[in-house]
Amino acid sequence: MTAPTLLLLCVLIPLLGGVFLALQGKSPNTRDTISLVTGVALFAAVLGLYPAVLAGESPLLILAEPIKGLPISLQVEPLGLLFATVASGLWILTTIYGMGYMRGNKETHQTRFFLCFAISIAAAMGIAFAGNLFTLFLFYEMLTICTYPLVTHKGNEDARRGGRIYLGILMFTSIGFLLFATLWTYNLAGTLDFRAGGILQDHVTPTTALILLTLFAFGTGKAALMPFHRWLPAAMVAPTPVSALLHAVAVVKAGVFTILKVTIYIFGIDLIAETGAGEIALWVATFTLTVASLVALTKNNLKARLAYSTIGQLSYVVVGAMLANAAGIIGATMQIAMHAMGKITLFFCAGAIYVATHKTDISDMRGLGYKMPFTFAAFFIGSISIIGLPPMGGSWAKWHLLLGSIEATQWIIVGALLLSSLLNIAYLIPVAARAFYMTPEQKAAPGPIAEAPMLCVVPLCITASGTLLLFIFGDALNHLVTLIPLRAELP
Amino acid sequence: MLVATVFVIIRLEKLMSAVMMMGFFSLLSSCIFMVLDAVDVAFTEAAVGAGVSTIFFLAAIAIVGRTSRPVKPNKMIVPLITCLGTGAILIYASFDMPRFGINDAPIHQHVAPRYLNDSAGEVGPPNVVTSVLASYRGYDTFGEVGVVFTAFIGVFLLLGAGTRKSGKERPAPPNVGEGSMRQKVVLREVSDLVIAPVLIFALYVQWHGDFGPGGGFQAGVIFASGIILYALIYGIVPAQKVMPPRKLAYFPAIGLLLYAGVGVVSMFKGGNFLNYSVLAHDPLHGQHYGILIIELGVGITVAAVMINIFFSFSERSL
Amino acid sequence: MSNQLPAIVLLLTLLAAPLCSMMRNGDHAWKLAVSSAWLSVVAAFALLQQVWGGYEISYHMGGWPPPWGIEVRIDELSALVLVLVTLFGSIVLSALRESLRPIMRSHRHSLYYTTFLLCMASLIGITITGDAFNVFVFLEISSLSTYALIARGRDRRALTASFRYLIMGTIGATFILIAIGFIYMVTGTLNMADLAERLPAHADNRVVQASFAFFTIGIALKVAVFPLHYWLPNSYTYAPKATTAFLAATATKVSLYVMIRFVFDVYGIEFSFQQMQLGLLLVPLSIAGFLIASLTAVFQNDVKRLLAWSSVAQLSYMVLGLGLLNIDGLTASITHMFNHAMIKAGLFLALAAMIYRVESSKLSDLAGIGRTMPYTTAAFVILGLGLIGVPLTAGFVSKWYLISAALEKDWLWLAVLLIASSLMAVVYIGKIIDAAYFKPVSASHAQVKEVPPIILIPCWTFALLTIYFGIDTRLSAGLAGRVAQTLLGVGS
Amino acid sequence: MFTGLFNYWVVIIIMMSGLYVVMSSSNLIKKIIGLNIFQTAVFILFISMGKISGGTAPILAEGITAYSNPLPHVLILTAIVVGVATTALGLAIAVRVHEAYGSVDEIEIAAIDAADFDQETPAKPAEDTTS
Repeated sequence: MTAPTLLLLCVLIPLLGGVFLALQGKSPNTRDTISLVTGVALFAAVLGLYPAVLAGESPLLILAEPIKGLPISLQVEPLGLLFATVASGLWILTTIYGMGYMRGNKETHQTRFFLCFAISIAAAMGIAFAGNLFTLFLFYEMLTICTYPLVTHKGNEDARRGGRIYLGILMFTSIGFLLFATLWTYNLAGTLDFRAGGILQDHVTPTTALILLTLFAFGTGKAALMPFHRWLPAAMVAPTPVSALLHAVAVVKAGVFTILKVTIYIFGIDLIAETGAGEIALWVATFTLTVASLVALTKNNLKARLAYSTIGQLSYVVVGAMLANAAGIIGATMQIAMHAMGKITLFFCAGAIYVATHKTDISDMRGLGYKMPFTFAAFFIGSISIIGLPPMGGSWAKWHLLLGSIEATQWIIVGALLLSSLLNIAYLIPVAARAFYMTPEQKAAPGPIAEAPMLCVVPLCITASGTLLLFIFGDALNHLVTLIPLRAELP
Repeated sequence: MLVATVFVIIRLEKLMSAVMMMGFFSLLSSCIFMVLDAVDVAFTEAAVGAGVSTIFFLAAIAIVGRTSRPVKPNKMIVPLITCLGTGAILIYASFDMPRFGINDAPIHQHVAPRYLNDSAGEVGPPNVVTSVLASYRGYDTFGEVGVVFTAFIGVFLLLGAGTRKSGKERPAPPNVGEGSMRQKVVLREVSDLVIAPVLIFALYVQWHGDFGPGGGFQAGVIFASGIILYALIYGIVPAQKVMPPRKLAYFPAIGLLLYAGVGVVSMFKGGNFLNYSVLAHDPLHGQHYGILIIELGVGITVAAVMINIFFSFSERSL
Repeated sequence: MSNQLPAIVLLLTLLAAPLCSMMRNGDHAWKLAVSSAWLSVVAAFALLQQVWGGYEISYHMGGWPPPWGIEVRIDELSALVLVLVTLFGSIVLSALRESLRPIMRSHRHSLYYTTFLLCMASLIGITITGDAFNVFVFLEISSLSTYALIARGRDRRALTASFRYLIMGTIGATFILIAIGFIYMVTGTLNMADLAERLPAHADNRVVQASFAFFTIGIALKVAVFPLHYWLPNSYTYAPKATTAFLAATATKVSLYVMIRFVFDVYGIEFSFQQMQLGLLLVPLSIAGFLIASLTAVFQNDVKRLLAWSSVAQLSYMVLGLGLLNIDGLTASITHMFNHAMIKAGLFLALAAMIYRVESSKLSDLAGIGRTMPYTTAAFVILGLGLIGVPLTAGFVSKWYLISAALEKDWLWLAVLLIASSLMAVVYIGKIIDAAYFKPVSASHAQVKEVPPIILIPCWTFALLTIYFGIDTRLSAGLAGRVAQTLLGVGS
Repeated sequence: MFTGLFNYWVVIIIMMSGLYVVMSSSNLIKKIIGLNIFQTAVFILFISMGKISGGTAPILAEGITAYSNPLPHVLILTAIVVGVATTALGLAIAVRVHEAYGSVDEIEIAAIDAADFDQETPAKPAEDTTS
């Protein structure tokens, strides 16, 4: 199969899967099988693109051209491929986990749930392989809209309120800022294609560049920069697999991915470095990562704590992008993958705990570690990866980010990164640690092991070991990341 | 004199008198048209403005009551400013207008000469207005019949006619038509004498349109006036016996279709829509037939529409 | 026969109208009306195909060559408007029968279809004519039929709305008549192409200037350019439901088309924009228009009225596009003319379907309708997204061009305002969606059922078209772009 | 020098008076009367331009060389018809308004509508009294 066909398949497979799902809604087993098969097929298709990319090619596929000079096109490049790999790979696990979770909780409307899920993945693939900013924007909006029913899945008053905030902020930022910035870019550069070295060179003054990049940063509401981060905690009303989707697989990753794409292929890191266009976004991100970590400390609800943790971790990516040097970009790109793997583990654990015990508050989890040893062990591993300690994958990302900020001689940021890591330890480690300390009465009567269903536990074990593997094979990842063409002269 | 009439209308609170004055105003303007050599227009204005439309007004006033309230001074300001502004633009423009009556104004140079010089040879009728109306700009006239037809459908849709069930249940308010005139025997006698000639005159106007002022349009209005006069004097019911509303309702459509039919036939004969030249063996005859038929169509539609509308109004006031 | 198409496209509906009026049976009349309307769609597409690529057709009515006779002239722009009127009109007409039932007794239906057909025919007539006075004649047919259509609304306020429209419309039409008389006075011709040739020589003539002023005011009344939009909200709100869909789709759009024709072709850009500075008038007014109208729409509690106000805002976008006077702006204007016609017709039709069951268009009464009438509401949502301008819908394409046009002028503030207005659209559409899906169904409407397919299919047709024209824009934006270049005299 | 324009000015005055009646009067019927006057004035304007001094009506006959321009006549014939059509429809609507509201005065109607709105009663449908 040629690369362009594979590209098309990447978007089509989840959509087709979704259609079959919808048709087979009556029988849960068939439906789940289809989900799984779709997931695997998609993953295979994504992997099929590797040879081309490793050979330095970037196949292009034009789907339609609604506006002259602005085709809807798909194109592969290393960064997108990485994102697609992460998303499609984790989708398989999320599907398995979702089956366990949804069945375990006897949720309603499961068909609608999996259908929207499939469409979300299709949108994520579209974002990953978007050939220009316009296409990216299209899929970005599509993702917003099709995740909305997922967020409000429960259908109660809380869910609706959360959903309203979710949709409100994402729509507002994307139309108000992102679309505007996109249009402006098009107006300045005459194109929106993603090109190595950027397209804005020679078209902008430093001030314009500064405003524009700031608009992009805030416009990508999915990247949850403060003060547009409120949707993430609000969306915590969703079922846990959805949270995994939001935090790890697709949504927030799509946000930071967009920012990375914009910095690398629209502005070009040289332009940002020369004009200092990233200043505002850089400081906002730094602020966000510190404050979000602090807020996370105060949260007792596990999912809320994880949500604020995500906000903080996303800002690492933004910081990396705005540093505008090779190390920063590498760090940021790795952070996407590493954080995805780490955070999904944590969410799987949170969900598993909920399924098994219906507990959501950290303070209630004392002693649970003995009942659910696998879950909490995985949680511990995930935490370490998020914090960025060896021997977990997360450390590579943090390492490169530190290098990047040192290279950019941004000492304050170096300090903020270190401080934030300390804070990460402070809010993540106690969760796992506390679970292994029993209250006196629990000690008196140790219960039997009572894990969540297998379908829940197995995926989280896989992802936990994944973080470990990412550390070991960090070099391969590094190789892929260095293939990202940062400057025009590179192929 | 026109101006004076208009100012009177502005001040009048009695709608009835306002309408009468308006009829008078129309009559005056038709005299002006006559002076300005626009005999056809004068004819039409007299029949429409002073005749039919006054009758419509009277019929409507019979239903809605006769007085209007005076305009409050504070409500005058905005319209006044608007009017003065618009008037100022017009006056401003008037300085560059060709002087009244001069014969080298642009409009006499470009399109019109052909009508005056060639129409006799191309179309036929000595009345150039008829040639232009029915042939050169026959499409406009087709549209115009469309307007009349639309008005008819609109009034019909809103007021309805042809069935008088609801009318009978209501007590009859004093109305302009029957009550006031039925007693006046003299008037009735005179009208008896008038109506037949009016109808005949209408037919004359219909066929004479080629040569003198007149044509389907004027004929239709005059014919309708005759019937309406009859209705005013003898009441609606006998009038409707002469002209059964149910059947009458078909006629506007028939007239329009007749007109369009000519056009369609000419299309089938290989010409463009409304190209009468292809209708007969030589163009001039074709034009002649075409104009005759479409004028008939116009006449039928206009007469039927006017009568229909009048019936609709008067049934409401029964 | 294909060389007779310009006459045929008009005659199909214009002849069906009197035939319809002669039918006593409403159902038969409907069948006749629908079939003739769809045939005219075919004719319109055939014409579009003939002019595709920038050709022009000139058809001489009565066989008289212009400027003596009346010319029918079709180029790409008029063909597009023709497709707009016939296609959208026919779709609405197809849904009309069901939605008429509650309003009037059945034997009156044939009259209603007649009026509808007349309105459609006259709009076609306006679109294709190449004669200035002929525009006035057909404009009057369309106005009269529109007044009648509106006045048939259920609410008695429909009558006052219609009357108000009649007065304003007639003043507007008379102004246009004065304008036509003035240019005739100066040039001695009524043919539009001929006028276009002769007018530049008289650019300094005050009569031409006054004529332009009268024309602008007159047509602005018809287009409902702010602040002359006064008649529109009430008319749209109280007109019979499906009628609103038709009027919103076509009437104002055709008026806008006339405006484009005259301003760009007859008077010429140089005269209109450089000498008369039309841009200075249109731009601020339309900006004020879309801001105020969008804001007003946000605070409406009646969906029909909300959509009517939104129409005012959207019309302002189109006028703004004209006023900006660059290719993107004009492209946006024409594209949006087409797209908005489609979207608004669909929205009003979907709303009509809801009213058909719920018998109210108040937000509070539509609560939970997403559950009781899922298919209608889904179509409504798609169209609503189109109205906002969400990507992959038609609305996005036109907004894209409009904002590009603003940026091309380096008017950043305008782009910001446009986006702000779009956000207001998010709010007002969001309000409806919120009520439809997230408010509990009130007890009195719990038994509401989905509408019959004959209404549902037209709604979905519009919804799918909205998506289709969001992706394949050769017909809308592609054509509009070419037309814009021609009108502005840039390139070929 | 203005003698040639006097005619136009008179027409303009009449026109504006008509327009004034339309805009200022609150009575629907009177509005239509105003509209009629306004339109008639426009007609006179059109016909005035077609006039040639010394010309005659455009009916071809032997021995006459100067005719007035027939085109404005044709246009105005059409316009008169349009005018009467509008009048008829306007009156029909006014009649329906009267039936629905019991008044044809704009101010009174506005008051009635406002009262409806205040009481939050659903506005009454305009009864279709014709069968």
